[in-house]
Amino acid sequence: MVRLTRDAIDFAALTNEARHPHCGAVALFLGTVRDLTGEHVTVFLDYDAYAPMAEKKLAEIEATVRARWPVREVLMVHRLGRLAVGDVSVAVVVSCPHRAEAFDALRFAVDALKELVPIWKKENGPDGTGEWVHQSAKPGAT
Amino acid sequence: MVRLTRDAIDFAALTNEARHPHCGAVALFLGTVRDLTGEHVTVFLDYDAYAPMAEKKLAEIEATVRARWPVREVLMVHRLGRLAVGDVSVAVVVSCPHRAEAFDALRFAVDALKELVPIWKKENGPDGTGEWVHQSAKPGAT
Amino acid sequence: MRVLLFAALRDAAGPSVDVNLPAGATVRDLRAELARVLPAALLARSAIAVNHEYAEDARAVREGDEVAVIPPVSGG
Amino acid sequence: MRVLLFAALRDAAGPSVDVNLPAGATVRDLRAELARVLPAALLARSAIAVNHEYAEDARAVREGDEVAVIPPVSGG
Repeated sequence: MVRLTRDAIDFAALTNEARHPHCGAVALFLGTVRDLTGEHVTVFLDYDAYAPMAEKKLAEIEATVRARWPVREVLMVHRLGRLAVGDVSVAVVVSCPHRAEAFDALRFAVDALKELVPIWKKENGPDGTGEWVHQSAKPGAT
Repeated sequence: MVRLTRDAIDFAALTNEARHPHCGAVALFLGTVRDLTGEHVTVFLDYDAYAPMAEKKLAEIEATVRARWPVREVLMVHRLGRLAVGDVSVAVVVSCPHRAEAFDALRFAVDALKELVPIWKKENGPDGTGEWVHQSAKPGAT
Repeated sequence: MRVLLFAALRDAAGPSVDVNLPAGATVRDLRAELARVLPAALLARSAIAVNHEYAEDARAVREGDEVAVIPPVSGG
Repeated sequence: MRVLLFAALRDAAGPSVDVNLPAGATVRDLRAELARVLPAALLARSAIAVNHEYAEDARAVREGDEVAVIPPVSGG
């Protein structure tokens, strides 16, 4: 299951949704809004997405995770809109029979999300200025 | 923070406890009781511990994690007593400024817990028989 | 052809730009046209998406395709 | 000296066993004594803990130490 949302992410409900009697391991990653990036102070973030492509890419990542690891559930939810420091911007949870698979699958999913999904954040500082973050390399496989 | 408990583990509260404005990454591992181990059916588990040593080992793992990675929080809670299929037996959560550190620290903590902490589980099957699980290698550094 | 923009490119040039491309044009041709109206440094670090898929420079672009410029992403 | 037992060893021999060790005895000597009363195969795969720390065979064991046999663990 993948989803973009403008509402707060209920990570506990997502985690419970991933639990299953066949699975001994559940692994969750939360991205939360950090107040400091180096010297740079963030007061709030604005997240924007190219929504139809973002949903397609998230679904492709889910499919890849399912093809590579024996996951029961893989749930990826990314929040959009304005977020305050400490808010959860993204939650990814996987459940697997054993822990090594869960760790590997979770890490792959989060790394792929950060690399491939067309979502952008604007860091807004205490002086009223805001800047889109474009630090990563050119997106995609090219 | 490390703890042994006979009560249900509130992983959502633990995860929220780990969140911090300086941290962009929170990673959680849940061990849950599996109904199947190979062909072997489990109905419930009994967990026992050598409690004072288990708490000492958990505290040592927390200290090692803190020494190796820039974690803000590392919380490890293991449940003891009788658990049903699907119950959470262990929760480990870490928070870090960045995700790579959080993944590495979480995995190290969980692996060390499973290797070093004197806790044992007895798998109880549908026929009323129970068997202590002693599959791993000789514990400790020797 | 309308090309969708996001993030800093949207701040610079609006939610989309219109470019004229001849029949048989490729993503490479599209990039050359976009370089006239978008900040070159960020465009060079951006991908082109055609119909919600990252597209290589040699890919053909046709009328009716949904085309977007994808600056370096920063989700998560 | 009282030695604490857990899990399958406890099922086999109770929560503890008493062993007699001479002054200057080591963990190796303790293992030899325990082999008389505990299942040998599981004992061989078990660690010895002295005062809540995994102990090497050469470590001395003294009256007053808290000593335990730690079979392969299965927490988590």
